[in-house]
Amino acid sequence: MKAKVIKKDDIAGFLDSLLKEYEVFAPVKRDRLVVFDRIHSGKEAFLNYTTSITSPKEILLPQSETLFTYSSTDSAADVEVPSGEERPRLIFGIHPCDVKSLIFLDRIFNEEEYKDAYYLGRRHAMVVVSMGCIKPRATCFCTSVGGGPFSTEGSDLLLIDIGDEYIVQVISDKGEKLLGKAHLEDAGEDRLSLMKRVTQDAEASMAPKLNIDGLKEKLDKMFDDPIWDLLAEKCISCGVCTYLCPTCYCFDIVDETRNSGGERLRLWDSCQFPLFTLQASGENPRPTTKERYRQRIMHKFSYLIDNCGQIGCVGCGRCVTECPVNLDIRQVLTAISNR
Amino acid sequence: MPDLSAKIREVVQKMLREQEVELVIGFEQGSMPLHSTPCFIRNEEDAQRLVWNSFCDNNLAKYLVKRPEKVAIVAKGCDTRAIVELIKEKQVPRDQVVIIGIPCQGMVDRRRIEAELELNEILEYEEQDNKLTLKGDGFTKTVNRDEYLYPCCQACPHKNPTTYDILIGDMVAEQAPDQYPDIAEFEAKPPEERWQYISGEVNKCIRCYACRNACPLCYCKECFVDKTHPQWIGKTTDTNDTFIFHLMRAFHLAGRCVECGACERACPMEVDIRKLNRKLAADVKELFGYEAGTSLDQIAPLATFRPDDPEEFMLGV
Amino acid sequence: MKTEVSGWEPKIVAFLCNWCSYAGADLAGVSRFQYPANVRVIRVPCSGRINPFFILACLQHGADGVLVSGCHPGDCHYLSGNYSARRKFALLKRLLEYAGLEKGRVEFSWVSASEGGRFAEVIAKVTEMVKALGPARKLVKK
Amino acid sequence: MKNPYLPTPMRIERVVVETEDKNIKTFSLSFLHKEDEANFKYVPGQFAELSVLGKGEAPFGMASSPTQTGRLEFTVNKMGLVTTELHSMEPGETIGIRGPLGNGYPVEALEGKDIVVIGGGFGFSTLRALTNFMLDKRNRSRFGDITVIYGARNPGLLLYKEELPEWAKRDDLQLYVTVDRGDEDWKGKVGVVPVIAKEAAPRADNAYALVCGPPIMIKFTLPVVQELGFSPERVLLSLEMRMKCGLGKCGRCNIGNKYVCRDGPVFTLAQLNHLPAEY
Repeated sequence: MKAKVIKKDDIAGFLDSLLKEYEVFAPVKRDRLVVFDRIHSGKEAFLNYTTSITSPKEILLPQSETLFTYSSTDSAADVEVPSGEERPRLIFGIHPCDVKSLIFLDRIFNEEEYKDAYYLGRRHAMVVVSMGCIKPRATCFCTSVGGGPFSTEGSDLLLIDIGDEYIVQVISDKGEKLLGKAHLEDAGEDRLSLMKRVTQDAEASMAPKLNIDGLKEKLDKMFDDPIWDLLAEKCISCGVCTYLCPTCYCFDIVDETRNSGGERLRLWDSCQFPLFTLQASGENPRPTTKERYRQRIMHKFSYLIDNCGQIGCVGCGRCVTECPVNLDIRQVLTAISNR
Repeated sequence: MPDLSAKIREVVQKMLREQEVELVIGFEQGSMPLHSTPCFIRNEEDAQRLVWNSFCDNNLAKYLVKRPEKVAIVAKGCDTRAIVELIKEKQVPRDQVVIIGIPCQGMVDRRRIEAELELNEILEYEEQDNKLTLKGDGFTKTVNRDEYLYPCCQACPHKNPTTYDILIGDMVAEQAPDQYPDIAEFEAKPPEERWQYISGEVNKCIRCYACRNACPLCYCKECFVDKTHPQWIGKTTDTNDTFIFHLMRAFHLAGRCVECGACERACPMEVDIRKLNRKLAADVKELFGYEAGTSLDQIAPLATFRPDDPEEFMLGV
Repeated sequence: MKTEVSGWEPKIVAFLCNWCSYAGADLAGVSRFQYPANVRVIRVPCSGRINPFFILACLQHGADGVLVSGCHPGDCHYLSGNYSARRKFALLKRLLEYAGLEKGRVEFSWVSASEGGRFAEVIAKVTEMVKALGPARKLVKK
Repeated sequence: MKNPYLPTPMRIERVVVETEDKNIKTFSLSFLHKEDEANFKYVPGQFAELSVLGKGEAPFGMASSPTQTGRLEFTVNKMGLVTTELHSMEPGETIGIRGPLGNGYPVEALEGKDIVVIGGGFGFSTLRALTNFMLDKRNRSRFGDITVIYGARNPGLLLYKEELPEWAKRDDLQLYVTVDRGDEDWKGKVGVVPVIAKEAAPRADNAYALVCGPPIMIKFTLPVVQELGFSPERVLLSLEMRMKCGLGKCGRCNIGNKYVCRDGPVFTLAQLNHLPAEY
C-alpha cells in the first residue's frame, strides 16, 4: 500500500483545493460539539476530535428530504422531483466506524431490488477520506462488531495522525487520483514505523472486546424472554439512540402543505417512538418500551443479518455516551449473551 | 457530599423484606465514570446495587406515572417537586408511593468537566467529601464538586424534599429564593438579539424529543407534536416549526416545570432549553405566586384564577 | 426595523368570543362605525377556547397580527372561561415577546356586546400597530 | 428504475357507501394515463398506497379482481387523516396511487385446489378480489370447489351488498353470509365466523383456507380450520400493520425478520408459526 505524508498545517490548503471540485463535508465545531457539516473553507474542518455528536449518515440520509413537490394538491397535477447534486461529494476526516456505516447504508439503499435514487444521487462518485482513531474512547467497541480504529474498508484515503503530520494511506484508485496534484512526499521508513507504533498503541488502548459470539442464535430464541422487561425498564422512549446512530435508517413519509401546494417528505423516524407503529384505529402492536427496545436490538443484531447479511451496529458508542438514562447497549448485549 | 448509599440500602431492604412496597426505584452505578443510572429493585439482595453520589441526576418521578404496583422512590428535592405535581394532576396516587426523601447538595455537570478536559478521557473517578478525583490515561485531576454543579442545581432553592415519607440524611441549608437573574439579564437584551439567540439554539435541535421524554411532567399519551389531525406543527427541523415546538413544550409546562433540568441534560445537542422554561417559571411566580411542586394543597396556577389577576398586558383602548 | 411596504395591507386574524366580542363587532357594523378592513374574524365560543396553537398557526401561515377578544371579566357566558384564559394569555404574551416576537403582533382585549364603538377602536389600534411593524417575518413558514 | 415514491394519478369514477354507518366506502378508480394502467399488473391480495397530496398516503388492498380491466377498487374505512380526506372526495376528483405492493395470494399454488375463503368485516376486501378472480369465466375451471364464509358484526356492516346476491345465485360457489347479531329484517345466518365455518365444515383434503379479518376472528378461526384438517401450509392469512414506504425499507411493519409490506401481506400459517407471536 502506498503511503504519503502531509503536514497538519497543509491540511486546510489541501481541503481548499478539494473544494474546487467537490462538495466537502468535514467535522466542524459548533459550540462544544463536533458535527459533520458542509464546509466552504479548509479552515473550518476540525480534525482533533474523537466521535462527532451526530453521525455523518445525514450527509447521505438527511434528517428530512423532499421526495417531490407539488404546486397544487390536485393529484392530477405534475409533481416535481428535486434535481440531484451537481458536484460529487467528499467526506473528510470521518472515522472508520462511520465509514462502515456508509457501507451499511449502501446495502440498504443500493441493493438489487431497491435502488434509492435520492440516496444514490448523493452517494455515487462520493470520495471518502477517513482518519484513523489514535485515541479511541472507552465507549468505542468497533472491534467487537467487525471494525477497527484503522480499518480501511470503504475509504479512498486513510489519514493517520503521527504528531505534526498525517500519514496518508492510499487505499483506492479514487484516492490516488485525489492526491494527483497535491505532490505529497512519500512517507518513508521512519514515519511508517512511527505510524505503526501509534496504531498499535491505539489498538492496545481499546476496551476489551464484548463477548457476543453467537448473539444472533441467542436472540432468535429470546423473543419471548422475560429479560426484555428488565432490559428496557429504564428506557424513556426518546429518539437519541436512533437519531445519533450512524446505521439507524428507518424513516417516515409525511406531507407538508404551503399555500396551495406542498411537498412529500422523507424524515428520520425512530422505532423507539410509540407513534412509529401506532395504527389509525388506535391499536399499537408495540405499545411499551419493552416491545420497542426489543425491536431495536432484534433489528440490529438478528433481522438485518437475515435480510442483508450484516448487523446494524458499528460500535461508535454514541448511543452509549448520549443515552439520557445510561441504557448501555454494551451491557444489554452482554446480558443477552450471558442468558 | 455525604455517602448515603448504605443508609438507602438499609431502608430499602427493610421495606422489601416487610413487603411494604413491591418495587423501589433508585440509582445504581452507571456504566461509565461520572454516571449513575436509574434502577428498579424488587428484592432484598438487589438493594445492594443502590448508590447515592453526585451523579444521581435523572428525575426518577418520570417512572411513577401509571404504575400498577406500590412503589418506593429515592427522591431529591426536584424529584419530590415533580411527584407533588404528578399527585396533584392525578397521575400518581399518594398512597401508592413511598417517598424516600434525600436532601440534595446538587448534582455534578459531567459535560462541563469533560469539556474542560478536552480529549483527556476520564476512565475512573472517585468521590470523597467534596472532592472528585478524575483519572485517565496519563493524568489525575482533583476538582471541587461544588464548582461543577448543573446550572439548575446552582439556582435551586429546594434542595430538600418538599414532601417525603422517610428522610435519609440531614436537611441542608436552602439558598435564597431564585430571583431568576439570568432571565432578567436575557430580557434586558434587544428583542432582535433574543430572537437570534433562541433561533440559534433551536436550530441545533434534532427533534429527538429527549427533552420531552426525560421530563417527569410530560406524560401525555399523545403529544401535540405527534398530532396529525390537526397537525399543529411540521415534523422537520425547519427553524419555525422547531421554534414553536420549543415554545409550546415550555408553555405546556408553565406552572408545572419543577426546574430539575432533566430536559437540558437529556438533550444531546446541548440546546439551552431552560431559557424558555425558566422564563415561564419566573412569570408564574411573579404573576400568580406559584412555585411548582412546593405544596400539595396549592391549586395549579392554570387550573384556577383570581378575579383580580393581573391584566396589564391587555390592550388598553 | 420598521419595513413599510408600499401598498401592503396587513392581514389580521381576530378570534372573537361568540357572546361578547362577536356581538360587539356586529353592533359596530350595525352602528356604522368605521374601522379598518384588515381583520378576518373567527368566531369562537369563548376566549377560553383559544389554544395558543391557534395563534401560532395564524402567524405561521400568513397572518401579520392576531387579536383575541372576549367578554370583560365577570361577564363570561360560561362564568369563568375568560378568567382562565387571562392567565394563559398573560404567560403566552410574555413568552412570545421574551422570545423576540415584536410587541403588537399578538394582542388581547375585552369587548362587550354593547361596545360597538370600542370594538372599532380596538381594531383600529391593532391595525395601526401591525402596520407599524410591517409584514410578519418571525415564525412564518416559508 | 422508476422512482417508487412517485404516485400515479387516478380519477375517482364511482363511490359506493358500503355500510349503514357510512364509515366504509368503496372507491372505483381509473388511470388518467393509459400507459400507467398497462404497468399496473397485480394479483389478488396485493395492495397499493393511496396518496392524497397534502395529506399523505395510506395502504389498501385492491378490492377488485385484476380480471376486471379499466377499474381498480379500494374499500376504505374512515379512520385517520388520509382516509377522512378520501371519504370527502367525489367522482371526478383525482388521487394518486403507488403500487402494486406486496406478494398477494399465491394464485398458482391455489390452482386445482378447493378454496375456502373466510373473511370478517373490513378484512374481506382482498378476499373479495380473489373470489371474483376465481369466478371469472376464464379462470373458474382452474380452481376446485369454492366456499366463501363472510361475516360482519351486524347486517349494516356487510360490504358488497350488490354483489353478494349475485354470488348466492351461482351454483359454482358455496356462500355463507353471517352476522354476529341480526336485526328484524335479517333473514340470513346469525353467528360468529368461526362457528359458521365449523358448521359449514368444508373438506380440507386438497384445499386451501384463506383467512382475513379482525384479530379476534383470526384467533378463534385458526383452531377451527386446523380441526377441519387444514395443515398450516394450507392456511393463508393476510396481515395488516402500520406502513409507510410499502417497500420493506422504512422499518415499521416487520414481524420478526419479515416485512408485512414486502414479504407479505399474505403468509401461510406455517410461516407465521416460525415468526414471533408479536410484532
